[in-house]
Amino acid sequence: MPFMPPKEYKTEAKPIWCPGCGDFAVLAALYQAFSALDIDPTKTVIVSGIGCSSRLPVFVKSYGFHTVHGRTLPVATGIKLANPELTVLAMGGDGDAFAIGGGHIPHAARRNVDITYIVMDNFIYGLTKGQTSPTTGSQEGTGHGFKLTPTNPHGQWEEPLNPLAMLLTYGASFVARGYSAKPKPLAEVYQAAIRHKGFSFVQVLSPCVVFNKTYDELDAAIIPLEGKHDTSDFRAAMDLAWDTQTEHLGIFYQKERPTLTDRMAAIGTKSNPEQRAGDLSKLIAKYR
Amino acid sequence: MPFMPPKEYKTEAKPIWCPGCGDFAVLAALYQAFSALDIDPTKTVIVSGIGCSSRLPVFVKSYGFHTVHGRTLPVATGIKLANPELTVLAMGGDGDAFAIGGGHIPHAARRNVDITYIVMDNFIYGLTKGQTSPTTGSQEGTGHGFKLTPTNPHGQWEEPLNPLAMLLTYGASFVARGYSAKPKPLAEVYQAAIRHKGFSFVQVLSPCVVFNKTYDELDAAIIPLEGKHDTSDFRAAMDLAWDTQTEHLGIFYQKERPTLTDRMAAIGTKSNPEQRAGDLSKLIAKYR
Amino acid sequence: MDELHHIVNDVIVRFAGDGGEGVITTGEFFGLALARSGLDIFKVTSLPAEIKGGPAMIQVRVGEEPPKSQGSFLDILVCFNNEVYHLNKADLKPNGVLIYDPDCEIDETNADATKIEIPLTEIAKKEAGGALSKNMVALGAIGGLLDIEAELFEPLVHARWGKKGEKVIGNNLAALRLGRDFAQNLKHLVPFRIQRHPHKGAQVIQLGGNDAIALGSIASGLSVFAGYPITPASTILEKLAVMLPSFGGKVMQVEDEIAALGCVLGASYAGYKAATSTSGPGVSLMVEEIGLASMAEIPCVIFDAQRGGPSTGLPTKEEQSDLNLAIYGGHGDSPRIVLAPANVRDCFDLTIEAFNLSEMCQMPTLFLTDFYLAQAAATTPEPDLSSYEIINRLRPTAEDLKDYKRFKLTESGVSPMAKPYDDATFYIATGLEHNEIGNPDISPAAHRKMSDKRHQKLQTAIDYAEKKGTFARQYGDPEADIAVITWGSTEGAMQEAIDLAARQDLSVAQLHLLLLNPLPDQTIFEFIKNRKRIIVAELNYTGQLAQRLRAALNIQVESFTKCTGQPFTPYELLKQIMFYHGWDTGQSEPVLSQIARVQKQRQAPVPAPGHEGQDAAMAGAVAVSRI
Amino acid sequence: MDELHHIVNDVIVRFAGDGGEGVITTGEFFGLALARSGLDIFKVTSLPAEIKGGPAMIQVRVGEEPPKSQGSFLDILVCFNNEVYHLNKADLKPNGVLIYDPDCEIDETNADATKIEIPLTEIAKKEAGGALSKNMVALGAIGGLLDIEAELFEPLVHARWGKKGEKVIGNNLAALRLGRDFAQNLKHLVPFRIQRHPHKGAQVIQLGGNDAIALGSIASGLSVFAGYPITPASTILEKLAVMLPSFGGKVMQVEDEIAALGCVLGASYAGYKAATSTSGPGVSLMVEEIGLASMAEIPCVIFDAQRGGPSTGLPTKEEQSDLNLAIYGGHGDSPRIVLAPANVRDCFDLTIEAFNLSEMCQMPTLFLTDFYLAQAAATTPEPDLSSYEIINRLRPTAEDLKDYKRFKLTESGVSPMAKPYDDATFYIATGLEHNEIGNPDISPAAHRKMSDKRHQKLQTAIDYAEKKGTFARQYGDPEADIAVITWGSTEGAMQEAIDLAARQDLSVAQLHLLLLNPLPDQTIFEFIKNRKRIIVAELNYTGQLAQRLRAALNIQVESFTKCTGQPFTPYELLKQIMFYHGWDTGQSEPVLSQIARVQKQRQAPVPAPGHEGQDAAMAGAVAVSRI
Ligand SMILES: Cc1ncc(C[n+]2csc(CCOP(=O)(O)OP(=O)(O)O)c2C)c(N)n1
Ligand SMILES: Cc1ncc(C[n+]2csc(CCOP(=O)(O)OP(=O)(O)O)c2C)c(N)n1
Ligand code: SF4
Ligand code: SF4
Ligand SMILES: [Mg+2]
Ligand SMILES: [Mg+2]
Repeated sequence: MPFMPPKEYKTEAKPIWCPGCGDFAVLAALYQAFSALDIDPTKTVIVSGIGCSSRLPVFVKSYGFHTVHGRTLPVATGIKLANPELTVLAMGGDGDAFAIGGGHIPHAARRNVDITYIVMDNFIYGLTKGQTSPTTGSQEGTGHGFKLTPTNPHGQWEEPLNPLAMLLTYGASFVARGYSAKPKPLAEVYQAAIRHKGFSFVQVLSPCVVFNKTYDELDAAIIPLEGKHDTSDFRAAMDLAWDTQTEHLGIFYQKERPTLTDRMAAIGTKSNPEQRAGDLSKLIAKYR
Repeated sequence: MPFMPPKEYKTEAKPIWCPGCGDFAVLAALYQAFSALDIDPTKTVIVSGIGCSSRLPVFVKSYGFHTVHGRTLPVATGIKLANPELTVLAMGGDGDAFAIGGGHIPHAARRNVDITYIVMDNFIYGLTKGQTSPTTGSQEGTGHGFKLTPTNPHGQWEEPLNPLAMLLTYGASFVARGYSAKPKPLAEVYQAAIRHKGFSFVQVLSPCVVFNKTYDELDAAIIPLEGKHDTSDFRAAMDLAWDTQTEHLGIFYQKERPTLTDRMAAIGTKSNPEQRAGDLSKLIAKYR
Repeated sequence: MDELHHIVNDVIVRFAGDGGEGVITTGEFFGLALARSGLDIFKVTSLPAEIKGGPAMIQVRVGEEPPKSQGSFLDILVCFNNEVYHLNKADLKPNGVLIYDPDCEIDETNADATKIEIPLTEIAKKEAGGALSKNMVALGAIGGLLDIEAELFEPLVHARWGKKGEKVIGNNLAALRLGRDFAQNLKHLVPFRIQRHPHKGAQVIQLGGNDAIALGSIASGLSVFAGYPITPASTILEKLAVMLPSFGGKVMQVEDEIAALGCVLGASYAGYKAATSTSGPGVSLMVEEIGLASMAEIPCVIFDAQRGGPSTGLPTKEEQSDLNLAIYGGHGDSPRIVLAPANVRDCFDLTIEAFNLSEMCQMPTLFLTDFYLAQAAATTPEPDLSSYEIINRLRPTAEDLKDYKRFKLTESGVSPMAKPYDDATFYIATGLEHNEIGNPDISPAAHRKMSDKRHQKLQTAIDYAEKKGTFARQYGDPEADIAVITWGSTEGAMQEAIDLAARQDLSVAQLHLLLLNPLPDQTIFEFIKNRKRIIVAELNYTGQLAQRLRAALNIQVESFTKCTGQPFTPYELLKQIMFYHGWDTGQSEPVLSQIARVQKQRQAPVPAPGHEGQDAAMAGAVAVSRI
Repeated sequence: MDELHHIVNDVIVRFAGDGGEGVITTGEFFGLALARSGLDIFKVTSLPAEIKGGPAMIQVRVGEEPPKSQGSFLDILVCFNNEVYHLNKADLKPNGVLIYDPDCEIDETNADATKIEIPLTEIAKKEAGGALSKNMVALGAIGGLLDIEAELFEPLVHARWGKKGEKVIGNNLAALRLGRDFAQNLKHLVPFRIQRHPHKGAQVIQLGGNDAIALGSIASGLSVFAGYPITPASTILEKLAVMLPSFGGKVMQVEDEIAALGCVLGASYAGYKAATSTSGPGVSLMVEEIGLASMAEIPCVIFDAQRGGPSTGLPTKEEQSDLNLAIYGGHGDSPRIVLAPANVRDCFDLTIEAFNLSEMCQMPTLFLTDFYLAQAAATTPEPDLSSYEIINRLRPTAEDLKDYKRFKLTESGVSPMAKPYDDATFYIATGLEHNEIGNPDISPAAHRKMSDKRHQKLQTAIDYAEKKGTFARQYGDPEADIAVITWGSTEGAMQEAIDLAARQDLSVAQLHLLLLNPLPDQTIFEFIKNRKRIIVAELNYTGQLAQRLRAALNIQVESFTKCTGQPFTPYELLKQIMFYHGWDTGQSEPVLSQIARVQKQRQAPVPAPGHEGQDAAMAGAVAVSRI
């Protein structure tokens, strides 16, 4: 494929998002990153779940799989497993990721499957109209955009989860945060994440302007990490993740270790040599 | 109910476990703790999933619910939600907890639902005959009892999860570790866990002598925390959890914060006063 | 009231506009005003794909008798802008009334219509504080055109915007008045007025399907409700989240549908009535736990607000296609109760029966409502709460507790269920096959006896239903050769079609089933006796109820289905009835898929735009995608 | 060979002992030796609840023709200890041969049997290095008693324990010899010898059902296999984990069944053949994703090794009760292929067809094997790999790629599926209703046309199956008035019953279906023509196939079921055939649950101990609980 400028990654489908939705910027930054990395749409797959954010693949020129709610990571893992040559991205919302899909994240991370997982965190369920998400702020002030939602009209009773601390704990080999209102650094984080060999996780703060408008709050809380932080220092990354007053932006942690593909490739040599030829008749003959 | 000595908590059902299985000690320690806490079998429910370990409720005099694989926590949460007066325990294996059930743990923890969750970790799937579990040791030496399993006959490709670090990250308000070969401190940890108001998590190292015999390895790795550690220090607890060379035994972290029950009780006051009377006719009349 | 006009008794009015134009409020106020004046109304709405903006519509049918369905064609269409005009124009009756903003470019589709142009936007902008008041201008105008008293509308403005301050109220009241004033000079153009009469005896309320389910659950004694949001079920969870706590109940949004049913089973095991709500994708995820509830004999109610499937499907479209899943979803033979309401009132009454049957039979109950009912609202007499029977599960007696056997074999299949804390005993519930005590037992005899026990409870349910007599309803000519069987929200459209057919001397008998599993077999056998043709009409592709009737009763029935994401209209069912009576109604050849062919199934054709094509046009108006 | 004895051609031998006594090895060696000597064998095993110890048994049926089932009663029973004697004694033919350790307290159940006491433990302990060799003493003894050449057994000892060193081999060889020596003096007591003949032409292999599935998958070109352990499916995953990597494939145990099917769908979307294996509970969890596969038209194969249900149920027991779930599991109408093998050979051949149909129709395929097949092993001719047709999915041509439409409407319903990386295009797959391109489209026309497309592919599958002619098998008297329809592992027992009935001049026709959805309707209609009675015999409670036949074909059939966790025995099916022919076979009154009654269903009674009660006793022997 010849080089494609960012806007050429746009499809004809018009985003259904509300004017002002953070996801527009998330998408635009992705076009930027794709163009910068010279991504070939015919060799790339974007997998998503269900949610406003999960509509994203429909708007990008590339193979796409808009799966069911919460199953983004297993499907993306299967694609990469089948063909490690493909560039595989997984995308979705905070509900898709941390509520219904939360059981799959630890395993994708510890497997170090070489995909890029971008979670568009708006601290709310957008598509279903404003219900509580696992990152909705609590009464006690933890997290962002505390509000009484249609499903918690009298109060919140759960502490929000800390996505970055979780991903670090699970063993993700690349952990970063971006913000839709800062599209340039966001596109850069994407590039690093896609380039990273292994499981990369990017939390993008991407406000829902209809059900949980958090721009002001976030604008006040962000601090870019830029250079101040050693991305190989796990403990420091953890401390930054636990600094819940501040939304540090940038790469928290990055470490190369064998990917699932690497390890799978390695076992070829361990299998029984007489089977290695792949001769099924010989294998069957063993059952005589 | 009058005071019951430990052995009176035994039911007629004979455990199906193999001779030497760690779960016998887990059970015995539970009888001890129940007796010490004067637990009333008619006011207690033990919930479990599926696995060798999950058979445990069948052997304890108390209400019990042997659910399906991985659903221990939602069911236990529902029981406590319905009747906060009940003492509720949830029990299961490492597969039940961290593989199929892994998606429920963050939410039970951040909700701080007042139940005690005991995971009998043998680093393997016992009941289905020795397959890899999320805590099975890796080739690289992380975790315990690295082995080639029937489902990973050529090699492991996943780093084991760190249960204690995970639970701390999720916001569990009580996090501890015990060992089946040390039944006395185990029974004490149980007592503290059951007494704790909020979500308490106990990882019990409980070797499977048939498929992953790790007694020697564990005996060499354990160090009791006893007094040396401030259980209110979250960061210190994290450091201990990340010390993967050592299996520290005892209470890592404990902090009181409002439980789900507390928060639910609090909203009573927030609901619309004219509804509070619970008069359905009045409510219906609003639809005129 | 003007004596020059026909007085009509059944009027269908649709308001079409953009989400942002407040068009839904116009329709809501219109319906509410007429309902409070003593008429019955039936209201359907359709929201846009976009969160903000995008074409929306609300349709209000008004009559002296409760309307049976949304109807077929419109008497009055009110269009706020040109885009929605083109999306909706084909649904207006040829001689209907078209009310529109000058923005609309009216074409010959509505050549014969009475056309009334009203500068909605202009009036609002110029004299009522801005374009936002457009919807009240429209309301005032239609009030004026139909001679509906202004006093019916004004209190609604106060009630809605009372907290927003004087200015907002003032603007909206002005808009109402200005619209009315403008319409005064044009009202002679509208050839009819709506029949009005003093308030009926019983107090009437106006309920949405999901409101009714929430209220019915409270009436049943619901204690714990756990759910996960999904269209079109979310509002059941949301309404209960607001209301249940004041009745001492607990409502929790949990991490997914598996957790939701898990919580419900836990709460029910603990002795409290518990329920969840979801739509098809959620039910699919609950299947394993439904089997557990069936095996461990734990009561629970699962509200399934069906939408178009399979998979994510058509989240904001109508379909009755979860029946197979509700009945058969689960490995092994796992009996459960399946109910389906036909209308908003059923959503209240049948919800109570859902809890009753579940508690009585200690079995999961699936309650199949649908998108249509979830978004519809209708007037209904205020329920007399004292008239409902509430059934609670069987608890052990002191005698039982002496040698307590949770799964004691009994004639009805039902055994006493102990309540932790309150009943001084204990037992184990398990998904493994078990003995009477509850301990695991996988011997042949245990499996056979316990399977019998679990299935025997279905007979207990049938006995209750047949005795009560409210789980099946008949309509039309009891002696007719041609008989139709319906379920769910199709009932009303079929009843209307039968009434229309009767005017042409075409007779049809209808059996409408509310209990779908187990089937009230005696009623069905009685009904189908001596018929020439028995047709099951339903909104799915494969004819799921037709298949179920054949399967369970070993009888032969025909299937007629529609699978376009739209409800049946009385008109298309009438055409089908005419066809069964041998008339050539120009029906297009049904598409014959394998299953369809083998079933000799007949499908409604994809509606084409034009006056028979209400669906196609509605589809445009309602091309939404909330999931 | 001794000329004084009958030469028999069909012998059933059961070895019963404790798990720790190595009894399974005895049976395995016995079967392997006779198979290698040119006989056909059929083997079933039953393992204990406990991981270590507990009663186990292995049953080997040997004949010149491949045995069709495990049979009804035992010719020879070998008991290692008293406990297992009592669990198994009732299954021996009255005049059978009982071989036992002196530990056993033989009672009058076996009064007429030939009783041969052999001090297995004593010999092993005293002269063969310890009790561990007991199983080889037994093997030597039975070899001696039946005049089977010692040379057939010895190589097995070397093969199994070669790596354990001289001592172990020596002990085991000694045990073999000592058992044989002891038996020499008693062999006149055994009144028969097994017919033996030189090796057949074709090379024969001995396969387990799960081995066959693994090998068939490799033959089909499987690339990615993801699974989660569960009894009795785990060994499919485990065997592939060992074997597939050397064929360039990837196998992964994942976190749960939802992840497993998710991975499979991803891999298949990427253009590679992919599959998973599980049992009922896992299928229940996969239901939502099965719907996604159906909607997004993604090929995949799901092996379901059925076990007793519902819920955790009877994890180590036989049942055919996931048919409903396989066909109907999913919200909305989501077409899929359902296949079921009848025997070990089918597990290979039909696995290839499972991939073929899935790839051809771009649809999920569910393959319903069962506990019985999963643990059974049998001899079968070595497959000629070149004789199998392997079908791959349709890919876009260069022409197609010019204006690529993933979901192009075609006559067969099948459209070309692009492969990422290899095909220079892109498209979106979605669970939402969509247009031909793949973009979301929930208009009535889109839903109708795409529903037609998806269901049309079922007809494509039927056409293939009817043309191939291997998806249904007939047996018995084609002209018989009485016809039975079977599926799954019930085929062989029914065939044997038909043979037995024929000896009494009772004729029966059998149709065995391997393709259960869509149904090969022409074959079925042809088969049922002019029958007086059509009975569907199956191992579940509600008669799932009977119901499906009625539902899909609008025909009437009777149902005969057994739901005890045990397979049918030829003998009990024979009794049922006699009953259909008007004989009074002393059948106990079938239990009439509601569904059973409405279906006029007949259930096999719970077997009582005694000579008709093989099941009850096996149940004892196999009261296991691996889940
Ligand atoms: C199994 C299932 N459950 C529920 C839903 C309904 N649903 C669609 S999107 C969504 C959550 C959306 O929130 P999030 O993932 O944060 O995405 P956002 O819309 O905020 O971008 C839910 C609950 C569904 N489609 N499928
Ligand atoms: C849905 C489902 N999937 C799989 C299984 C099979 N299964 C039973 S127990 C188990 C894992 C057991 O491991 P663990 O939870 O660690 O318990 P242990 O036996 O080691 O104590 C599995 C996979 C099941 N019963 N249900
Ligand atoms: S609802 Fe919120 S998240 Fe969804 S498109 Fe609108 S602004 Fe974005
Ligand atoms: S298999 Fe392992 S975990 Fe299971 S009972 Fe035996 S020793 Fe314990
Ligand atoms: Mg969100
Ligand atoms: Mg384990």
